[in-house]
Amino acid sequence: MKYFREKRRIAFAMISPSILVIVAINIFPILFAVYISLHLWSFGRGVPRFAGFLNYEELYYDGRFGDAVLTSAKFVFFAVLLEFVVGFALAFLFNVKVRGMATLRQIAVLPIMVMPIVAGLVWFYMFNENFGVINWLITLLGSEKVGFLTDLDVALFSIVLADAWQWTPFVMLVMFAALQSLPEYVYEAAKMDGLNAWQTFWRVTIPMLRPSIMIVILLRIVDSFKMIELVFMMTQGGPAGRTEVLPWYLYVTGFQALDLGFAAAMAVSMLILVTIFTQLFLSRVGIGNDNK
Amino acid sequence: MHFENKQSWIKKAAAMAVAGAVSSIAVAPASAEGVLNGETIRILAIGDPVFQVMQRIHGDLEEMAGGTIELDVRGFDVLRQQVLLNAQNDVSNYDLISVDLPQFGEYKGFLVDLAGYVESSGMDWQDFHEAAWTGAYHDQMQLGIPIQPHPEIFAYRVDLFEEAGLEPPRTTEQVLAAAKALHGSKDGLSGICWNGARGTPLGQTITMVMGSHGLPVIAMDAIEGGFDLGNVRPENMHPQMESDTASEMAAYLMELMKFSPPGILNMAWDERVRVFAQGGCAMTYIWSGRSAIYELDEDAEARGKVSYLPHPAGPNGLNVSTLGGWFLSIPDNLPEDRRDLAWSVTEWLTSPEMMAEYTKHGNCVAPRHSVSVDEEVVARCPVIPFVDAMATNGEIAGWQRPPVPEIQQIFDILGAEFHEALAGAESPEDALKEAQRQLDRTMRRAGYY
Amino acid sequence: MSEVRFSEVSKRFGGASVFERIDLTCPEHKYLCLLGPSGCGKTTLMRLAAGLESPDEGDVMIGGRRVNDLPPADRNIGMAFQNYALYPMLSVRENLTFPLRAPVRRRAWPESKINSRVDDIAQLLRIDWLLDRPIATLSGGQQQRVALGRALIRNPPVLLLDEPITHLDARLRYEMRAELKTLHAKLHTTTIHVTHDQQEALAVADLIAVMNAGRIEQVGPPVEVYRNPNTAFVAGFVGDPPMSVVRMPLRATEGCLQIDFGGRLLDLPEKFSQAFVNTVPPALLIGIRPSSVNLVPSGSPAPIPARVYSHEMVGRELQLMLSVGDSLLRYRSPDIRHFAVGDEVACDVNLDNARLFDAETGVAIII
Amino acid sequence: MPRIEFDNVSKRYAPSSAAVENLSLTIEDGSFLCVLGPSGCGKSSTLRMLAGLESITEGEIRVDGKRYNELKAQSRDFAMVFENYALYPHLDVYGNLAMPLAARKMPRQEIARRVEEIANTLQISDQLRKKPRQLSGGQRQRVGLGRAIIRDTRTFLMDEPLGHLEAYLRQQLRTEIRRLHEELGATTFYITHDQEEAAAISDRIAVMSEGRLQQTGDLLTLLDNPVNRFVAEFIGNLPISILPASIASNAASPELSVGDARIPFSERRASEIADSTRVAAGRLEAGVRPDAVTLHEESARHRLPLRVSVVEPVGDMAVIVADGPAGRLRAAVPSDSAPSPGNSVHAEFDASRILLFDGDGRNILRKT
Repeated sequence: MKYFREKRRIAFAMISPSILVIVAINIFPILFAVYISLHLWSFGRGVPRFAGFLNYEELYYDGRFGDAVLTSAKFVFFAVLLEFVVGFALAFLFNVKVRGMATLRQIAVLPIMVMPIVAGLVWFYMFNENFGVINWLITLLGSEKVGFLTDLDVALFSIVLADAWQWTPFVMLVMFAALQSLPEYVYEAAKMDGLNAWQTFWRVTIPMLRPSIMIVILLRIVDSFKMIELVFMMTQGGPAGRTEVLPWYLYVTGFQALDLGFAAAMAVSMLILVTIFTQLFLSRVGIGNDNK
Repeated sequence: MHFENKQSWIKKAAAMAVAGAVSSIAVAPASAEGVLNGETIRILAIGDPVFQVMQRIHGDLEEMAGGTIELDVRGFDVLRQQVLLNAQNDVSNYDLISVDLPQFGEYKGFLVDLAGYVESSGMDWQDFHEAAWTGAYHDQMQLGIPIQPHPEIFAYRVDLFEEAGLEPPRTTEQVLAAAKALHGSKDGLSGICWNGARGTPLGQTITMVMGSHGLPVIAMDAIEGGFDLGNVRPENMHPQMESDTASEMAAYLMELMKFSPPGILNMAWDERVRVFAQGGCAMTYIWSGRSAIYELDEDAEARGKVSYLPHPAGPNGLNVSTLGGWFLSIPDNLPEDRRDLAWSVTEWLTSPEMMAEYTKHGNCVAPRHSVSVDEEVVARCPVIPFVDAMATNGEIAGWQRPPVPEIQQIFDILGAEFHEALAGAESPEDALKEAQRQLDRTMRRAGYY
Repeated sequence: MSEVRFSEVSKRFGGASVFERIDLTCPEHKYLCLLGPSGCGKTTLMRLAAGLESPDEGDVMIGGRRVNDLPPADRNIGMAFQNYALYPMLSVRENLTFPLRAPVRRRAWPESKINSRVDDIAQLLRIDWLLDRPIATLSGGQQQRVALGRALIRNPPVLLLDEPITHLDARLRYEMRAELKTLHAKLHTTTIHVTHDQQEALAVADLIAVMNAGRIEQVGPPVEVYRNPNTAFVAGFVGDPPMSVVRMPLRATEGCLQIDFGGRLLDLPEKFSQAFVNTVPPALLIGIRPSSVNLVPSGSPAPIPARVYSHEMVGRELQLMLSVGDSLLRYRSPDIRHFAVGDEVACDVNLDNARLFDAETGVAIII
Repeated sequence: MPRIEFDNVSKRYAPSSAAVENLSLTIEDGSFLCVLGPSGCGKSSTLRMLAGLESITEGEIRVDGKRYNELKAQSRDFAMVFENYALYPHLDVYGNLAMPLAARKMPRQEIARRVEEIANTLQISDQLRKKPRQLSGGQRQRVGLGRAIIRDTRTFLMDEPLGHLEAYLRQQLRTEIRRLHEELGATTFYITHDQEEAAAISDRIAVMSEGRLQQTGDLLTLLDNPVNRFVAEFIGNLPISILPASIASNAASPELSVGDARIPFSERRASEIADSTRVAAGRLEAGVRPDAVTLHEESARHRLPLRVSVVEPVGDMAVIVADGPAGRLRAAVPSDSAPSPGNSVHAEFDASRILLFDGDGRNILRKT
């Protein structure tokens, strides 16, 4: 017993640095953000002045914040929807055993390797009305130029498209791996049970992919909620704030205006929103429903 | 100037990595004859042309200086944060920092007064453009030496104007008339380019155009020929976005929209210059240094066909261009024993010879009269004598962008709110009113009144 | 001294108890089989001896010494795993020498000693011709020999085998179990062998400990366990085929107990009657050997009516399961004739060799 | 019930190597055929070709005379039981059982009724809401069986369904499978590597090795009259002992020598051998099953002297493993009379049950 107790003690001693690191890296900044959010503090000038919930109060009445939350929600919804539908379809396409598919697949995942900021730059120029290749093609076809980044109704979708360009391959990759890991025997069983292709898809493939689907959607939701690079490079929140997602507003407030207290309040609210949303998502949809 | 363009942002990231690697392995050159005499100087710099040139010729520069030059180049926002953080250190990490003209108001508490050095070293301060030199003069202190100050001026295509029989536009009215005449007169030609992108770009446009209509965005004290930027007090902080001047400015910008190229709502910094360079617009607002983009590019359509003016004036305004750009300053937490060296390097980097040197590498800025008459420099950068003339004529000033700590917030709010108006999502009146409200709130939060 | 003793040991995982206060001893130099169905706790018990698990209560003793606090490496035991657990990229020789090359053993095992030891073990297990082959190229039986070799190489006084031959095919199983027994006869290493195959246990063990649901049902030599099962579970689990353990209604008539076989009443043998002198048990479990069941011509006097529940060929024999009342009786037919499921037959049961078990506890009623 | 024919069927995954070669085999309607062979013998490929999960390289598979080669698996109307159960991991037992019916769009209530019925038959009624991974191996395979029998399929394909189960569960479940077969009367094609299981469960056994069908017959035929040494060694609960042998060409009384034993042959058997031209091939081996051996303390000319190495008391009988210069012999004797290890014994063979193999492993005494 002493040996095992010793073993446990050593194990604890071994992991305690990591626990400390986790606390330091994960917990402390969050607590610090909460602390700052309760203060009026303009970076670099004087000490923070305690302000209670003033920042949150102002946030509540700040129309721009509400708009940013809504814009973020729209962006997340459309981006994840597009990425998932296309990525899922591509995963199936690439799962077909045809020569050259592996190479094609490798090419298809290249966008993931691109730094988001570079992706933003690339798409900024692609969508540009004066130099952009897409508008050049459109005029070549005899149509009017499209204000991809300046039209009030289009700009957000342009960013969605750029995000989808970058992250659809990720969805594809995860779904492809999940598809590959589905056991062959279940499909044989399905054949012997007489399921047709459609039934196999809906009754076997989808339910078995469910955990992967949930994880990839969750990852994409959380990740696209934090997206800032594309807005930074492509629109800076314009036109007329139609692409001002929450992280961008936060960046402008915290890093350009240096109004740290207000930015921290925003960050904390964002964290709470994301946490509530993911918890809701997990509890409602659930990753595995085995524990019913 | 300042908020660097998007492309250079990427280049800079790479350059920074390289520079970091280089400086970490750099050893002091054997020859110790130059200004550094074998020592190391540390500079916190902005990713704007003059410092990018320094990065490019880093090896030569070190050889000339006879020592090690650690050049940390940062983006605008990061630079500002580092400067502010560094100011809180007991001992500064940097010998020299680069300061943007409107930042002196925010930084003046922790910069060394250089007046004594100027005096003792016999620097010919009158050789500098007056607006540039006095832009760093706050509370009777000389807080920085100009290294790359340049104004946002007005460029127009002489050939197109002559063809259409138009006069050079000295007023906004003339601008609009010319824009209307030229817009669409050729395939792909728009009237005028300017910074219309949301946020800081548009925010700067508003402050400067409002300036050329005769009023700064906050209630500064009027003095002879302008406003007193060296003495901004709390009661000066009231925003003036509900003034008649602001309405005139707004009306002008709304009009400009009609004669602007597609994508103007997302156009900023270099992009407008490049559209102008390739013949996409007949006129443009431009930071003078950026004229290098077409003047040094043999393929640019606009090359050699451009003439320059100060900002066209509004109905009650002046022909005054806004000065911006960078200065070298010494943080006051730098130990005494390093200050002499920091000064020597400042003197060297801002010397006429070095200024001329920078123009060889694509930096068309020369805030010294002596350099502006150098024929080689003028041949490389036709804009320089124009700017020199404007400086001499008093057509350059810095008050349009008040040197207050909240200047960046002012840009953000103006640039975000008025974008709504430009995009047609809100009326200009409402946008101004909302901007006023937000600016007012910002100033109150800061505790000015 | 290499006796392995479990003294009042209990083990729980989470809240679930695997077993409580188990006592079991494997005497020095004996070959003990832990036999039981999956989940009965036999593997956990062996892992306690190995030191891979720690008991929640009680002591594990090896050679009279309490080893609870001793890490596995210091317990001086060899262990072979069910899945062999060999290093697939190494050769047979490297796998065998692996345990000797541990840093702590450097002093005890100089290079020269290692080589001669490997040769000895390889010869003993007849894998000397495989020494330089990579593991991946070996057959299952060969791999099992290597795994055994690795367990034996340090000449440990105690050997633990976790289902060592379960995964081999039938032929190899026969060969390896003879091999294990020969090896034990040569080395006399105290051995604990875990298996779920009662045939295997009967064939190789000196002692069998039958486990079920965390309890030790019976410990004894194979013949003893087979002939005199102490509990209903053992009776139904051990044997080829095992006894039929049936629950039949009891009838008490004039102080004499009778058992109702589908309507036919059979007297309880004389020797049991004294166990129930004053009481009539509510129910009994009766263990009946297949050899005690006979088919009789349908015209015989007082036959027990039965139905063929199943029939199969085992060895050269036909084995039937006869459905009598609610119970099933095994029957071995000396002649091979055709039966079909559901056929009606008549049978007779001889209760002289039957065993009785308490219906509640399953414990044998022994006179 | 369907009658299944394999007509000269071959399966090649690569041009050079055949998994199954020229297999011709008929499964009579309603019968239970077991294909038995070691792993890699091609039995699995055979079953999968029949199921439609693998293509057929050559030959034809017919069901009731109809060519099935091109028919999709879904259309073949076979039910299959897999070695690894192949249950749908995301569905509970009910869902798994219901799947074949749901695939046919059977009304919900009808499905519920059938599932309940099948669950009762297989004693898994109380497991219906559990996921496969919450079940033991035996329970899982009961579900696998239930899924196969829930629709009224007339052919069952079983791919080593008991392979992953423990010995006592195998015995339990094989009884169930056999009973189900007799109850439903469906044609059943069953593959296994376990000869005991094959013998217990099937009507007929087809032994395969290295892609070829070796012999088809009932257990006793395979035991007593195997075509070759492979079948002789593969079949039989206790392994057959193979010892080198020769025919003593003493004309007066024909004798078979096995080691030092000289075993007199009946005239009839001797003449069978004499007739056989195969003897000329030279090397001979005798195969003796453990139950055809008796052990004696006294020596005799026709007995083989051996030393007991291992005694395995497996119930009423004990298996004696004894070694001599000629090799290793296994004998099954009543455990009461079992010798002890180290004892000398003299083995006597039941001459009528000795098998003789020529140099190619063929059984030269095979009655045809």
